[in-house]
Amino acid sequence: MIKVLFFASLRDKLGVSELAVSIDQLTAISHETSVEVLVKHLSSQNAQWGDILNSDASLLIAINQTMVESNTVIHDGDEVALFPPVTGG
Amino acid sequence: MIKVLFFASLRDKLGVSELAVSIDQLTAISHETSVEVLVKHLSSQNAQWGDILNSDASLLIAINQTMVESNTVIHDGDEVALFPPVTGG
Amino acid sequence: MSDDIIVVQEEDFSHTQLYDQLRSYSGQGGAIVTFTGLVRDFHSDENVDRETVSGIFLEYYPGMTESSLKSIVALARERWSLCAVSVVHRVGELQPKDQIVFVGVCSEHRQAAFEASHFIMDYLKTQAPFWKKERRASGDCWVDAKTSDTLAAQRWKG
Amino acid sequence: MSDDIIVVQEEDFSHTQLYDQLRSYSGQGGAIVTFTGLVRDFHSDENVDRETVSGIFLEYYPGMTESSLKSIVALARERWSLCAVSVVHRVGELQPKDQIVFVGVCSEHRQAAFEASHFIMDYLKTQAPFWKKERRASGDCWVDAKTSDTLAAQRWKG
Repeated sequence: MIKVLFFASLRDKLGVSELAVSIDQLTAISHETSVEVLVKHLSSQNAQWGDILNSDASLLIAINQTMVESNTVIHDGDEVALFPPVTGG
Repeated sequence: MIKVLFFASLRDKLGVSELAVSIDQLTAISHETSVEVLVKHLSSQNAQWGDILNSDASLLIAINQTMVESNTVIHDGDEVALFPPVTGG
Repeated sequence: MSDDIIVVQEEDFSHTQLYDQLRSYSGQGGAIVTFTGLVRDFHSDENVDRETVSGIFLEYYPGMTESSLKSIVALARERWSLCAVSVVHRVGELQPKDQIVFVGVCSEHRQAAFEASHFIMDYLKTQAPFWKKERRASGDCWVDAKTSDTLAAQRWKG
Repeated sequence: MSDDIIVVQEEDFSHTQLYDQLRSYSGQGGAIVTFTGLVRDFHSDENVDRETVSGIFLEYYPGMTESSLKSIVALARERWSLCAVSVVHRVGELQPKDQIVFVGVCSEHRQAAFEASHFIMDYLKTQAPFWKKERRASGDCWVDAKTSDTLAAQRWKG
């Protein structure tokens, strides 16, 4: 399974903070299980989610708590987080 | 009278921290009573002072507690200070 | 280096204690620079008038936030010779004027202490996973990231 | 502006008190930067090996030193929008690790607070009449001005 986390405004818009995705659900879309494929999978679950995830080009991605690009491959057991640009400090 | 002050290493080398010079002593050298003329006067008092005052091109000058260039004119009643580059902080 | 303090916490921090720690770890350091960020009681950006803010909520990503701060401090230590570094960031509900963040750097020379603390803040602002929600008069609102912060971080590159 | 603290004194200063004052005067300021200089217990320059320093003596020019610090703070206020500025410089006999100087700036944005405090220190180092004599193992010695300090101040020009 892949653990998917959403933070801040993205979590509020999606209405969910955490969900689990099976790696099989991604390989069913593409044999290269990148973050882009995960977003495609999530978008297909719910038209509103699709709008939210695809409308915001500034979304940041972390795999196992390290920032990555959207073409990075996800492996089974990974923790993937999607969140808006950070605003601390 | 002109009040002349020396600070830090310059004071230690000259062996005096403060002295008074009459404006007439400067006009006797030049009608333009600049800081350069004051230094010429002081140098003429004592060969060692001359060596000390003329060997150090980095000496700073303040008239009435404001930094000035060596061609600035001194007036009767002024407070003139000569000191080495500053090293606080 | 093992004495670096990197903490994310809900509680307020003591500026005095953090300064005293930096001073006690100073070693050959003669220069200490501290930065403290406070909660402002208004919101403003280029597009809207100032609006009163009655408080903020700071969210973070437990685990990743701490390791992100550690990476930023490690980057600073690669660039400058530093005796001690402390970073404390608060999360949760904060009131106007509350302390949000502390960055303190001790180094041998002031140039390194000024630059490293500034660098850490610029990177923290754009890299560390914290998100701020403002309690505005018109309702709660997640704060947008600022282009000026992105530019501030970029100027340390290349 | 009238709340600016500019002091030359023999006694030690309280970092806590100075920080708390800046924070209480912060107004719309969200960013506080402090710089503290400490007495180092060694002397080093390009030409000689490190040598132990058992203390320093700081001389100043009463009257001119204070007005010089005021002018430097006024210059900083012309360049940056600042809520509060504090400068405290000690004189007389100091021991290794003693606090020598404090510069604190509060402003609305961190950029101004970092730059203004750095600017004030760079100018203080080259403009304010203070002279340092080190109690070295080899004897008392007036400290030479550093070219690096002159260059640091020059970079704010033009």
